[in-house]
Amino acid sequence: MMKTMTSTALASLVALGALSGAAQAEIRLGASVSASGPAAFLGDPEAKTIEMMIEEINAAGGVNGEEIALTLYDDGGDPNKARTFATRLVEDDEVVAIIGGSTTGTTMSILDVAEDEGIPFISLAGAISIVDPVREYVFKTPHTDRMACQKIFTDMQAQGIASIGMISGTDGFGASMQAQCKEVAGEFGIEILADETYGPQDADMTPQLTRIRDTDGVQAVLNPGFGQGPAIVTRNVAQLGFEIPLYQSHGVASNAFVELAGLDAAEGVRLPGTALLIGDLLAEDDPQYKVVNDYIAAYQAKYDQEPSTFAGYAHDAVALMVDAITRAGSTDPAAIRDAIEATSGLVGTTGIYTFSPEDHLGLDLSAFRMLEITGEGWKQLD
Amino acid sequence: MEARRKWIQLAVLAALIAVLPFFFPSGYYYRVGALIFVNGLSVIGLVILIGYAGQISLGHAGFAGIGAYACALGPQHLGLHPGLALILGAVISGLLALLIGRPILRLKGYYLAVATLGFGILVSMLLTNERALTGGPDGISVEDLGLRALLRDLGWRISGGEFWYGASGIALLVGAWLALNLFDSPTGRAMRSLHGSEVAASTVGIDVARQKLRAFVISAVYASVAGSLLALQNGFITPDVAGFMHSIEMVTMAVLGGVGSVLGATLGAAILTLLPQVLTVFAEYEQLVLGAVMILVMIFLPQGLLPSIARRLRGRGE
Amino acid sequence: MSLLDVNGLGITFGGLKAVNDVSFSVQPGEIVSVIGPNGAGKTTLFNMISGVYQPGRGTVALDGRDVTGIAPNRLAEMGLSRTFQNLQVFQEMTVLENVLAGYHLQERGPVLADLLSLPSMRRRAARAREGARGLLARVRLDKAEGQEAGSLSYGALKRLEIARALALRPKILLLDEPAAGCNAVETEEIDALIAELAAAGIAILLVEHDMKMVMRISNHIVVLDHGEKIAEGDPATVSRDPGVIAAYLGAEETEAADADG
Amino acid sequence: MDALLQFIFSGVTVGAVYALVALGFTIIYNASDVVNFAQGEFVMLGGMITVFAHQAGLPLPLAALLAILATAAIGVALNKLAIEPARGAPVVSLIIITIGASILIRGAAQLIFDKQLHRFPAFSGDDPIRVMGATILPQSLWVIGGALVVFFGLWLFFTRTLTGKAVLATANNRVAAQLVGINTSWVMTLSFGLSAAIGALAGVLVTPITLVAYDVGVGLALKGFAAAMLGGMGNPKGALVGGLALGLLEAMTAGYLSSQYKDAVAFIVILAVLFVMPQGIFGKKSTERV
Repeated sequence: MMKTMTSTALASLVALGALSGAAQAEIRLGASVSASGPAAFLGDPEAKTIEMMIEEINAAGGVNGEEIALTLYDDGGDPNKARTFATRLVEDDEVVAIIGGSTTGTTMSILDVAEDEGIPFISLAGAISIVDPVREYVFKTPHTDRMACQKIFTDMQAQGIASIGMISGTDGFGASMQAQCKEVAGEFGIEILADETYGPQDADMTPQLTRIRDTDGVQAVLNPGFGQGPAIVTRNVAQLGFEIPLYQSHGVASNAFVELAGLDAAEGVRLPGTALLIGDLLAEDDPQYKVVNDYIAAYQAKYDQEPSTFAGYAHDAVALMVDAITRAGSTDPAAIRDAIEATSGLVGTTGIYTFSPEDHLGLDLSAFRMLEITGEGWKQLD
Repeated sequence: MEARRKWIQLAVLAALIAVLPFFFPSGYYYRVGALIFVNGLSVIGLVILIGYAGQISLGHAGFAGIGAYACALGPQHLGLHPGLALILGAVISGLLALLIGRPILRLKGYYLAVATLGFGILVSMLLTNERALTGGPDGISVEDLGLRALLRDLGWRISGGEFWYGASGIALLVGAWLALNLFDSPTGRAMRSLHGSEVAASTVGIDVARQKLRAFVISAVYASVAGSLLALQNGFITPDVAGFMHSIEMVTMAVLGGVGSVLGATLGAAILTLLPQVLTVFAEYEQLVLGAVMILVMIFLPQGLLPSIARRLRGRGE
Repeated sequence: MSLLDVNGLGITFGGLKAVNDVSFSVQPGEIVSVIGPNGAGKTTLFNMISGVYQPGRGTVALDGRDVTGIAPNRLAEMGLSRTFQNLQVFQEMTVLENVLAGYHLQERGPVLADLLSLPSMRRRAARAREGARGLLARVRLDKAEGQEAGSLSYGALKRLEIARALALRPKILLLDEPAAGCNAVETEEIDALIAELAAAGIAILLVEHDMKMVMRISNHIVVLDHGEKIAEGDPATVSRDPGVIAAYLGAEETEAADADG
Repeated sequence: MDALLQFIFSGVTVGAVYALVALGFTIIYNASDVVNFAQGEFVMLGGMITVFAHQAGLPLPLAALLAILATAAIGVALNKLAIEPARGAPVVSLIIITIGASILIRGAAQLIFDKQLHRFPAFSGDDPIRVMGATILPQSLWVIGGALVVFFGLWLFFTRTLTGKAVLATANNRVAAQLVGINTSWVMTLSFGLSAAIGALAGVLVTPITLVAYDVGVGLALKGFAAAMLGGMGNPKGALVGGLALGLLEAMTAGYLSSQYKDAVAFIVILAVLFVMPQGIFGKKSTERV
């Protein structure tokens, strides 16, 4: 029996060893995203983007004359696995920087390892707690949920809306944004009169929406969430014949959402999105015009589908990382970290990044564009 | 004879834990080892419940969740030392198992499966929804155990990976020792007899409900301690630890390795923990491979890997 | 006062009266057999007496105490022990462990002591082990003690069940077809064992198809047919009872003769 | 009042989805005492295959038919390759096998199809039907109707047809069934094919409402399983009542108590029912034979 145990264990270890260890003279970049599992919605396009961009960069001669060797793991959205992969990236693959963490949960797991080992880490998740308080080695590319709330509430304010009903998904994205929106609503003079939730796999939200409809004084509905939930909410809102506006979050800012909800139901929905969504609407002198449209074209050519907002976060993370490594002129993690922090005016698909020792997010509200779904496609409101 | 077998098994386990690090090319392997040990610990609890007493549970991750969040919340809200929080979590899990065990364990087969599943879902839902307390689906950070700092003060510098490899290795050994003690004890025999025939067990004076409950409580404590260790090691925890998929994963580990055997279950934990690490290159095919492995093992090695292999080797020897 | 008093016992399965209004009693040291054609309700009667089924009507008294419908494990504590017609052996445990399970009431202790393998537990277990080995020797299974019970032959399993039942040191022992599937030598051994136990003061309640054996060892016979008691008395009386012969004995005797031949 | 009616509409719609999944469990369970945890994957396959066949140019009804047939074939394959070879294995092994099958099918689906969400148009449009201030979508009626048709079909099958009785006999005592001339192997094949087909039909009907992706099976199987156990596993009546009860319970809780804990309330009720009725509402009491 002992023999069996030992040899099995050894065999697995040998297998492990064989898969690690890469060639030298190259820049080792690590990534761990949720390409499968419940967050595949986020991680799948992120993984595709990272792979595509590294390929492009290497084809163009690499960075500072060296190729980038990418090690990309799929953590399945499991924070426990994410931590293991982060450890593996740092200890075994000896990467100089990490991109990843599709969800807040996986990000928090990777972040610990990165901080401990002094490896710069650019996260792709939304929660504000990732960069507040600022951690030395941790940066992120997506706007925070709080910014999305602020953008939406600014628009509501402009529309004269003062009291709303919320219906949020109970997944990480929905719950986090729900909490943030409730925190900042007061600053915009907005009162949340109804606060409902739904499970990520629920099939019908009419009971919750009926409650919101029957709450006196509700002037608009806000639905933080991603995946199928918001599509079903949108359809249910249409079914119940709501006459007040529906606001969705940046979590569903994609053409796929319009398709899933059906244009009939989705028409008139407002949401904060990035330039990525409206590449064709951008003015040619828009600073993001080239970056956004080049990326969309490349992604579509390679994968035959449109990149999502989340894919854009990955795009920006890679762009930031490559820019920082170029400027650092070295593969020393600390130098790369310093270079990321010194980034100024880097144009991404999500916005224009300028980091500082106090700000590891580097975006402001201007990165968000308030959009409305119309029969002719997206319409920019501001 | 039984006693000798017990010590041989423990010696094998201890030797593996002690010797493997000499072959580790990097610190990452300590992390994988520690994960295997923590998973092994919770799976040994299931060996007692499923393998000894013959009762299924599809909700044991619920107890792991209680253990994990005890370590996150105890220090934060009660000012408890994380180590004490681990014990508190185990006590809560044990008491909860005692409370719900009696009605739940009256159910049989699939009805027991759905009831335990419901329990697990309730726990994970509570952890997900009580955001103000638990941090919600985004998770919550866990205070450091402080033991490593203590060791450092004593002049023993040891990396986090090494520390947790050792700590969870010791926990696994203790867990295995207790489970093997139980196996060859009056209580263990009583549990195993109701696996064979509940009616016969009761006619020899065994209080069937009581023995099931004992197995349930003990396995709950195992899961809870394992959950605590995971939380302390990761320094961060999300409600996933209590989720349905984690429950399923635990049962799969136990059944795959051999649910009647402590070493087998540990092997199962090792294989399922290693699988995603080995398959990273073929990550796309991971689910495909995992599903196929589960089916094939159950068809061709129905007792689980280790007992089936052992039986075959013994059969050849005779 | 008898050791076991069965009074008006009955049970209904889906409208069918499986057992109806059966009464009899068993004294210490007495061997009482329950006979009747297949489906007469003998095993159901056993199941009600031993607490496996809840009786629909009637009472069971043990040592003068009403124990109707009490759980089997409580009955075991009161000195009632049984074997099964369809073997109920703990297949995945060793032969020795099967008998040790019968020692449960004597070897059980605090669960913590068991988990920690404290000396107190080891002492309890060692005593039980010694007794169990003695019992295994008595049913000639001592050589097989380390084997998994599932690997034994049918006859050996029957004996194993008896050894397990004896481990409880019962006041009354219910044996459900102990000789079924056994060869002539084994039957005789079981025969002798039963007589020995009765001589030691244990009451025996027996269901058995081997009529020669029943007639030879029983002090008292209860005859069931279609769930009802149709006769009772000593072997001589019962074997002469025309109702019994009509309902049962005629058919059974040829069977028994065949088995003997 | 119109709120209550809206909650009922929602509950019945969702309940019918659960009932359709739960009904899929009953046939396999009746034939083999196996609860097939891959049942949710059949629903997923029904939806996904229809989506992709429709995208490839097949008209919707043809695509749906193809999906149902293909899924039935996969069900039969599952039986032949994974269940038959493990005959006689204990409950926990069978649970692991069917869970393994569900993981395998999911893994294959994400490779063959994709990881995106999909939907195809509702059969009779999206114009809500108004009843006393409440609304219901035509597709909901399709789902409810589907659940009722499958229920009556199964009920007739098990009580009125020889094959149905053969299925029940096989579950009851396989050897005895073989002795009276029932081809138990054929019964098993049939059961898996039918169960898979019902699952796929469910997928076709619910996709316009719930959307479909490679991983929707787990959640559906979980709820369908809970519904079937609530009603009493193996009984079509139990599946229908259990499914509708679960759906209504969730809708009422979301409507009147807290949407956050609607799933919790559902599971608490299931636990409470099982404590009182350990075999579910319509489950048969079994007496252990010794």
